[in-house]
Amino acid sequence: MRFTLKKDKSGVVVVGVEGQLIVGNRQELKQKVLDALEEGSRKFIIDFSKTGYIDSSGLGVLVSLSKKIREQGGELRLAGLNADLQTLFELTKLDTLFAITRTAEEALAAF
Amino acid sequence: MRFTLKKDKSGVVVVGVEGQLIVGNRQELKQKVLDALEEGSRKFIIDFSKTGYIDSSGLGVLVSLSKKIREQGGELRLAGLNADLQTLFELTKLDTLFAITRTAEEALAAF
Amino acid sequence: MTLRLDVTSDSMKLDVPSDLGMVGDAVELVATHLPPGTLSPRRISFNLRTALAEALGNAIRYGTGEDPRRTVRVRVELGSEFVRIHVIDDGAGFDHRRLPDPTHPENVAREFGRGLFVIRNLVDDVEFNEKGNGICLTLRAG
Amino acid sequence: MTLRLDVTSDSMKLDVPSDLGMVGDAVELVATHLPPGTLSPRRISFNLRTALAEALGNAIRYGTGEDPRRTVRVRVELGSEFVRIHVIDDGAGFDHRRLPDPTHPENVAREFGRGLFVIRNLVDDVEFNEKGNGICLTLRAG
Ligand SMILES: Nc1ncnc2c1ncn2[C@@H]1O[C@H](COP(=O)(O)OP(=O)(O)O)[C@@H](O)[C@H]1O
Ligand SMILES: Nc1ncnc2c1ncn2[C@@H]1O[C@H](COP(=O)(O)OP(=O)(O)O)[C@@H](O)[C@H]1O
Repeated sequence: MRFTLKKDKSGVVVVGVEGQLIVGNRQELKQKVLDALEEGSRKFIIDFSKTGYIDSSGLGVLVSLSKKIREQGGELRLAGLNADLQTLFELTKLDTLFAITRTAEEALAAF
Repeated sequence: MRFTLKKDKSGVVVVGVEGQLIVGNRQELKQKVLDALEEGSRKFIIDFSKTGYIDSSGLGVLVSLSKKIREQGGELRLAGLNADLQTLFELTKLDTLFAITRTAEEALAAF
Repeated sequence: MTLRLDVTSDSMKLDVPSDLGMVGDAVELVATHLPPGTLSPRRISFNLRTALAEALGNAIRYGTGEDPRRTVRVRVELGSEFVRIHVIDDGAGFDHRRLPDPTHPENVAREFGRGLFVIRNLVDDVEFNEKGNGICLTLRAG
Repeated sequence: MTLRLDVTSDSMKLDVPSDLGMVGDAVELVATHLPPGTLSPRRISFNLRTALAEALGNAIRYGTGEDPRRTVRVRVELGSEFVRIHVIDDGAGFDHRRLPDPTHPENVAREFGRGLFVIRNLVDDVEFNEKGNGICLTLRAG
């Protein structure tokens, strides 16, 4: 399990989630993203293409981050969900809350 | 793990080996075949089409049974070896010792 | 702290200290050592992992208050037609019948309250013991 | 007598009473609970099973004389690139360098003497401890 943050030349922060986003590591993700927000970043993409699974705590942290980023006038986009993760967002209706694109590249292009 | 013995109408005994033929169960196979030999059967086919693996004790029991059956003027044929089991017989050169056919039906037809 | 999974031909058993940092490793240990054949690799790697992480997270947070001296017990029954996972804590339990629907428009934007809903959607059957401190997840073969 | 496999993220451990009737179940327990990904299902179900049955059979017959009060230890190291199985008995050991070739024409029709030859052909590496009462089988990923 590992989180990678990369700032694109246009200033978009792309966060990679390797392994899982769950109750045991969500605080780490939250802190990393909030730090970047603090430092002035406003556009975020979380890329789940290397993510095995996400539990409800992980989903909760995404909801909370999205809110905090929006409060600062920024935006959070999600990308790279596999079929199972996409279904998870749909059944929790979280697909209505987030801008979800197929790949991180598409999310970048759309900003 | 289970051994099944069936006597064909032409008097050939077909022995099925389900699971594995190893140090822990080879005596059971040996006894069953020797009992049939005692009772007058002379033609035997051991069918390995449902066998997962055979260890060297299992191979040894086949060598010993083949010898005992031949001493009584009978014959033992082997059938149903998958690719891995066939390789095992080849590398131990036991393929030179036994009449091996692809299926039990072919072995029956050849008697 | 090393997690140890105790395996027999028809069961697996694991005691997890009440520490949220253990959830990932505990889930991994159970998921990677399930016998092949009953559940598809995809259902092991997604449905089972997610549901077990939820159940363990709840047992650790609510059942045992993240007190690493306390233990959450995971017991797995391995059938040829099913895998059944019991997650049992020694807490006060709760009433699983009185939970708000997290997909209700009022609740969708909430941070919490999706755990049991997610579990119910990922496994074939969910049962609780009477006290409410033990949950049993059944995944049927396939 | 129930066999219990003790599993951590990088190891498996099993004590087997010196009873030839236990070999099949012990092999099954190890083989079905290996993590997926390192060895192909085919190599697990044939090469590993056969080689482990050989090693266990020898440790029980020659190492511990089929005395069920004595125990043969199986220790498995789980690497991402290999699976390494140690089978250790508390017997006198033997000199593995002085074994006749079972494929020599004089030996082909013998009942015994194929075990270590078979092991060597099914796994990638075989090592013995100094005393000769511990064998280590390595299967590399694939
Ligand atoms: N093992 C448990 N012991 C006590 N209470 C629990 C347990 N599991 C769940 N609960 C209660 O059920 C509620 C709903 O849980 P859940 O659906 O997983 O959502 P969340 O954990 O996000 O609140 C929790 O807030 C908690 O009050
Ligand atoms: N764990 C062991 N302890 C003592 N002697 C052993 C052990 N393993 C093998 N041997 C010796 O090595 C010989 C060859 O073993 P093997 O190649 O497996 O063939 P087989 O078991 O058919 O004789 C055995 O006969 C035995 O003398």
